[in-house]
Amino acid sequence: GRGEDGATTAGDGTCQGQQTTGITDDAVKLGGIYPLSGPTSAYGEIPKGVKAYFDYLNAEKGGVNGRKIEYIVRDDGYQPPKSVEEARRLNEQDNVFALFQTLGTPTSSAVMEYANQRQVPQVFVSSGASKWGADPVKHPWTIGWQPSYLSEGRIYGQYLERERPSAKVAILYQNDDYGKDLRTGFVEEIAGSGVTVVAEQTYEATDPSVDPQMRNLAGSGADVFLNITTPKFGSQALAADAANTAWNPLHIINNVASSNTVLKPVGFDKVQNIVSAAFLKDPSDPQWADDPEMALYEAKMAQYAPGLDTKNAFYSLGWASAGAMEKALAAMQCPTREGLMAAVRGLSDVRSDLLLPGVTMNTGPQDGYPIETLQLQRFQGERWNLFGEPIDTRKAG
Amino acid sequence: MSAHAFLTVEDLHAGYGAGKVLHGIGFDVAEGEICAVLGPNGAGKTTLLRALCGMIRTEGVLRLDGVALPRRRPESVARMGVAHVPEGRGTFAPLSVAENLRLGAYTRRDRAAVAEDIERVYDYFPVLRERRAQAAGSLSGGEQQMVAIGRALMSRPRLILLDEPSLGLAPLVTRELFQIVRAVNERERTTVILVEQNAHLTLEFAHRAHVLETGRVVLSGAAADIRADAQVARAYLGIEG
Amino acid sequence: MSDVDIPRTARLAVPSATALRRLAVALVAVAACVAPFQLEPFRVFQLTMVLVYAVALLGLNLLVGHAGQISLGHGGFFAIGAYTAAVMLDRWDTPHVLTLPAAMAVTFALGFGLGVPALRLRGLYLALVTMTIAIFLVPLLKRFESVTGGSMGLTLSRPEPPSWTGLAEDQWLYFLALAVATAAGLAVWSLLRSRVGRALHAVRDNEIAAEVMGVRLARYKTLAFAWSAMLAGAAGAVNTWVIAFVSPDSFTVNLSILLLAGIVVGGLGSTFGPLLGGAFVLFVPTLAQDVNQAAPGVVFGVVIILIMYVAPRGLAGLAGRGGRFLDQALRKK
Amino acid sequence: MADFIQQLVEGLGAGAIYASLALALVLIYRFTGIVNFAQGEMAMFATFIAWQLVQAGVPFWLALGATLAIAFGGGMLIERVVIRPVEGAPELALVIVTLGLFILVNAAAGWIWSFLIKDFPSPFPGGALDAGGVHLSYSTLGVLGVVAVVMGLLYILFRYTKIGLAMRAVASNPASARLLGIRVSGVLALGWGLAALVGAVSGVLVAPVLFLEPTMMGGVLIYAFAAATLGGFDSPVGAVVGGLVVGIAETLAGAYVGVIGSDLKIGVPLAVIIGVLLFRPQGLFGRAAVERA
Amino acid sequence: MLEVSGLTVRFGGITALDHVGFTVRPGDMVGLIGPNGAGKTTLFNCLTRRYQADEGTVRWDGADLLAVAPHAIVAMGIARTFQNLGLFPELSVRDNVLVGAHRHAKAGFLSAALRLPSVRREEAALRAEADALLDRLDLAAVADHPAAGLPFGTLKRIELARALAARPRLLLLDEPCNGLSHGEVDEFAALLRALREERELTVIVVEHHMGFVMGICDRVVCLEFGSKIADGTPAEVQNDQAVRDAYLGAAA
Ligand SMILES: Nc1ncnc2c1ncn2[C@@H]1O[C@H](COP(=O)(O)OP(=O)(O)OP(=O)(O)O)[C@@H](O)[C@H]1O
Ligand SMILES: Nc1ncnc2c1ncn2[C@@H]1O[C@H](COP(=O)(O)OP(=O)(O)OP(=O)(O)O)[C@@H](O)[C@H]1O
Ligand SMILES: CC(C)C[C@H](N)C(=O)O
Ligand SMILES: [Mg+2]
Ligand SMILES: [Mg+2]
Repeated sequence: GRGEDGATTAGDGTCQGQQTTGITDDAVKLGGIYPLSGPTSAYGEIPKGVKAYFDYLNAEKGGVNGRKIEYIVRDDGYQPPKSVEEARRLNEQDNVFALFQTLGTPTSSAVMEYANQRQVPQVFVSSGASKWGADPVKHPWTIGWQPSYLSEGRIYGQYLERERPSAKVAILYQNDDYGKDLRTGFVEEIAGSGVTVVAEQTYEATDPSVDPQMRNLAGSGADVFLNITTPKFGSQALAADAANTAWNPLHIINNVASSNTVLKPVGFDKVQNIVSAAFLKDPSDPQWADDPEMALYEAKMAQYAPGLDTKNAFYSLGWASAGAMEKALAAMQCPTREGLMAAVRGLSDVRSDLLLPGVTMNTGPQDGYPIETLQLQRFQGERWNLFGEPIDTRKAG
Repeated sequence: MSAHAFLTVEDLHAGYGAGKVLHGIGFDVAEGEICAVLGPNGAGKTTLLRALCGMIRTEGVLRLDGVALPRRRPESVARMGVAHVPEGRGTFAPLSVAENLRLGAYTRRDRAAVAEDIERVYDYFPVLRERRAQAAGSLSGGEQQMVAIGRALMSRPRLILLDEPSLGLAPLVTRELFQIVRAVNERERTTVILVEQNAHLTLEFAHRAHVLETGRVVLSGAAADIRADAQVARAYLGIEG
Repeated sequence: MSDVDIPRTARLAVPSATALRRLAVALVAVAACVAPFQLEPFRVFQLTMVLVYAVALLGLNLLVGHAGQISLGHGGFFAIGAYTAAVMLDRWDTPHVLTLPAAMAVTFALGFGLGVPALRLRGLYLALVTMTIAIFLVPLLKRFESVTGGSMGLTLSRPEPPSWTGLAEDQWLYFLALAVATAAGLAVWSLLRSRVGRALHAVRDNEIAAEVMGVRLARYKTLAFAWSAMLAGAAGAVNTWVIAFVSPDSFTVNLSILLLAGIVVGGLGSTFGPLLGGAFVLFVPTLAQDVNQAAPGVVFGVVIILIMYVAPRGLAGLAGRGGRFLDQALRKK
Repeated sequence: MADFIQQLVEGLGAGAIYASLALALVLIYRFTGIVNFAQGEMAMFATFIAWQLVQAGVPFWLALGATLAIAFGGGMLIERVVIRPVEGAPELALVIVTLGLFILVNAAAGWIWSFLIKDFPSPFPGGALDAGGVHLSYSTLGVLGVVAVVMGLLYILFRYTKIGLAMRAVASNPASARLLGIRVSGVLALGWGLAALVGAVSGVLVAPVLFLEPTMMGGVLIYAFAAATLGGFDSPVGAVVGGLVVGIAETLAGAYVGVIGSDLKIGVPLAVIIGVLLFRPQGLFGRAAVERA
Repeated sequence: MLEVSGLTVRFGGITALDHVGFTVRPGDMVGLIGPNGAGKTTLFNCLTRRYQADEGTVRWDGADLLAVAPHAIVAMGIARTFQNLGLFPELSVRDNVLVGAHRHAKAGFLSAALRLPSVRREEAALRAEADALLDRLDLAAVADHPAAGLPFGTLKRIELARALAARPRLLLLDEPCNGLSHGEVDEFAALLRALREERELTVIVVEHHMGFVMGICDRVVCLEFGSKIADGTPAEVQNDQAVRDAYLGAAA
């Protein structure tokens, strides 16, 4: 009876019988879901970068393979039931070709069942949870993008095993999937080594401040502090560390909070020599001032999204992921949903703008994680300095 | 004739929401007069007082000392020197008796005189002096009525609207109350509009009286005349002899 | 106690308004049955969610609108209902229908347990304490990961339409929600038109007098709390069927606050308030982003404020006013 | 031992922050009889204004003064534009209006200033007092001091001034208050203005510690509610004591009670609140309602 | 039979009732008078367990009233009205009266929600009774009106109807004539007399309207400062010097 989505199935040749919803010869429609309202609306900045990129692409490059990209953004306020509703709206009302970027773990999880049941591509989920790539068989229609939190955690573990084999570590992490994944990656990595965790504290995203947690950690006598927080709490933790002159651990801050926009309010002089891992170029980092990709980003953002503060790493993240989406669309053999999934599952050493040098996207039928390379960096002066080689967690893991 | 009246009411209509209660009331009150408003339950006496002080929307002419009242909010009317002892008393329950009385003098600036007036209220109602620090809401019904009357007197009003002030007062106090009102009226030339069920006592005491029935004035006259006319008194007020 | 006499407009009950109302009810009932066959699946899904929220709001209305106690923690009961169903589905593969009574039983018991201390608290204090409890629930759900799935949540199955119905999944879910909502609505309606309802209203309007007339305050308040929690729990269970996913982030304190806003906007103490409130909860945020995507919150906030301007007694009050107006207009002819 | 005292000090620091906003909540409750959900967001917005002024080159203290004035005016304006049209509506309708205001102000701030965190200068010198291994930062001292002063001023306002008396009258029975010539709207506007001002003070105290961004006050508001509930919603002293108790309880619980751990530590102040309210339903310092048959 | 003895209630420094004792025989109509603040309402509040007595006993039909839970007082056959009205403003007049009959029904949450036949029967019976009562008290015209917004005198009558709906044996009336005009007071007195006959009521009535009290009561008790200063027939009390000094004034 009714209730099936209105997807038309067509296609010719080898693409016979595949879904062509939302795609024509000259247009392709994508939908993204983000919290534009509510307490997590900071992430609502990301789609502005995406949109600027697609606008640039449409206006100056004629889209992808002659197809202009129409990009629809919906708000779920970071509430999973709302995410499902918006996903359905995008698929059933707006007839999008694919869900490109659903933001957040719980929200994207809620959408995942629907997407796979209805065979809607849910590509480049904006979350580092490991579940997006964990089971390509059961969830063939969903794929993540950024390095998983687990592997990021592992990298910090490896770094310490190498550099400080007897480190005593204090960890602060957000009490949700993201914080736990990152912590788990770290803890699994150091298991059996001389590196030990001596203190752990969690915070809720709704807490006003992490100061109390920071003080409890300071009392632990740890010589390394692993800071697994989102930007606001990242700044708070950095400031608390700096203010405590009696405790001076090696401060490792996770990628999520490593943007210069997080460090600057704390004061660059107070965050010298902290360590992090990155896979993207940070627009607020002066080292990329002369980088052509960054210059293009700056110029086109100014043109297509005037008035925005391009230093905000959420914009460059959006920009970069949109670039990745362009590559995926371009690689499609069949202009169908199936074709898109085949393309995103067949990426081999694909680079897109603003990825760090040495970082590429790679996927395979059994590999659902496009980016798995990170590079360590240390903050010195007013910029991050990359050090060591880019680490491919696939091999290292 | 209304030119010299202190308060003029002409063709006054008022009600609550869709329901009209007053259907064209008209009368004048001279300065310094005690004017009684009588009438059966639900006749609209309370509504009339509410209309006078801006608590409800009205249509028609209302003039106090030459100034038009309609569309004024109760606080402005109060600031023109009108005090109201409302039906239900409107006690500030959590505030002390003394605070309730002080609030009565809210618009006054003369602190020393206010202090004196508070003492005078305590003299009128000695029980309030004993209870002055007690939360007014915990007083007995009659005591709260005394607070409401005292509070109204505290503003040294030019016009005082009394809505069944004797409600819940002991007979002795009721008598005293009428003495007090008369004293204030005589001493300060305060104009009084008095709504009362106790028609007997009221007519004895007021200068003029108006009888309301279902939102209309059905009888007006000098209080003494109405009282003297046994037939009228019986017909309208149920007063025997 | 309150001897203040603020003039208020008498809300007269016009007798033939009942006839009008019956007609309205009949129309709504017919529309409710026909809708899933006429609308697109997505719309059917939206209506299903409206019904889910309406059930929760029925409960909240019973407590706030009729018993005069404020809860800012009903999202918590909703969550517990949702999780009860989810855990049963996840661990024991319980048939969906059975999760509903279980969720109701659990939330009823919890509501009753909380209702006892809540008895001593009034208005604001009760509201804020219930809010804190709802806040506490989130880390609590994360803590017992082995049962609740922790912060990753649980992904579940939807109830499948029996083949004899010939219905699609969305339609089936809709009818399930409609059945629950109708049953809940009728139960509450009957409750309120009985001695129990009058007693609740009496407690709301004047506790002292109610007690003097023999109403056992403690019993009525606690049971009102428990029933109200139970309805929120029922809504939670149906929510789990429909969304097929639960996570602590689905039930933050915002949900509790949104529910309270929903019932106030819908119309406290009114029959159709919960339904209108449910529609508000579901549709207005969507509307807000359609108007201003840069800052949907600005629109949402303004809409809430405007509704309260126009209809301080809620949308149902507005509808009621409209109905009476219509009624009067009709009668003049 | 020193560690324990240090924990206490930290708890005091956190508590003082909660207390600062709780004072604004109490203020508006005393004036208008409602809880204002938007209180924290109004404070945040005011702090952004201060930040903007400082960015524009206005000297810090001048910017602060200007902000307080703007907050006061803004509060009155909010009363005038947003609240007055619903005056006389059921209490919950008003509360929901403040909720709408909360959502509106939060979104507007994000729209105007984005969600990137901003560094807000502290009005207090850096550094700390050191006594027997216990650190007491000047900033914590400063916050405590300001909170104490605001509390004192509010106490005097409520207790000893004519407007304080009028305000209590309005909150208790607005219709009667009008009959006495009290300009109820004026009193309410003043209440909103003052609450916005006290809120702005809170925002300025909070911002240097938590960093300025649109959701800065969200968490603080919850704790401020808890503080006011514990202390009694109508008492400034209660707000401060409540704030400090909540801050200390939470900090000590997070630090010393192993099973609880930092994820569940919010349960401790909650338990304290429920425990206290069961014995004193009106809060520690609140006044029980006068009720008689 | 009601026996009050040694009843004492204090509020802080105030002794609102000071060892008050008296008895009321079945069928009596007793007037309770006294200056404002003498403790009349407080006495009612003790009888209905609103206030906690500090000393003394109250026995009703042999049972110790002071040990009864507040909500159970009405089940002992005692109903009251309030001096300053204790109505439910948002409920219709009929519903106000039906709350008075609360104890004569059994429906609980579950049976009511399921609308069991027994509940429906019970409800129909209650309604019939309430409507009869409304008719009897001349309130049928306002039965569907919310209690808020009716004239004061009407509200007092609704309270009486509500109290009667409880089918009490002992009726406590706190200033029932408030807001009634002369003529209305007489009508009310007649009504009360009739009701007392019909329903075999024992009545204690607090009233400052002396014509009413002296006209209708079999006995009058007078309190002053919480103490009983007189107890006797209306004529005796009226001529009692202490009562005249404290309460009636010379002119009465
Ligand atoms: N707040 C109100 N809302 C609606 N109607 C009201 C309100 N107050 C009074 N009324 C109606 O107005 C009419 C007149 O009432 P009002 O109180 O003015 O009479 P009254 O003469 O003062 O009677 P009483 O002697 O009982 O005090 C009544 O029919 C009453 O129902
Ligand atoms: N809850 C209370 N707290 C403090 N004082 C109280 C309380 N209840 C009554 N009182 C005091 O006890 C005394 C007796 O009050 P009560 O109400 O019994 O008087 P009453 O005889 O009914 O007077 P009235 O004729 O004025 O109604 C009063 O002085 C009153 O102030
Ligand atoms: C129930 C209460 C509000 C009644 C009030 N105490 C009176 O005596 O009138
Ligand atoms: Mg009247
Ligand atoms: Mg009394």
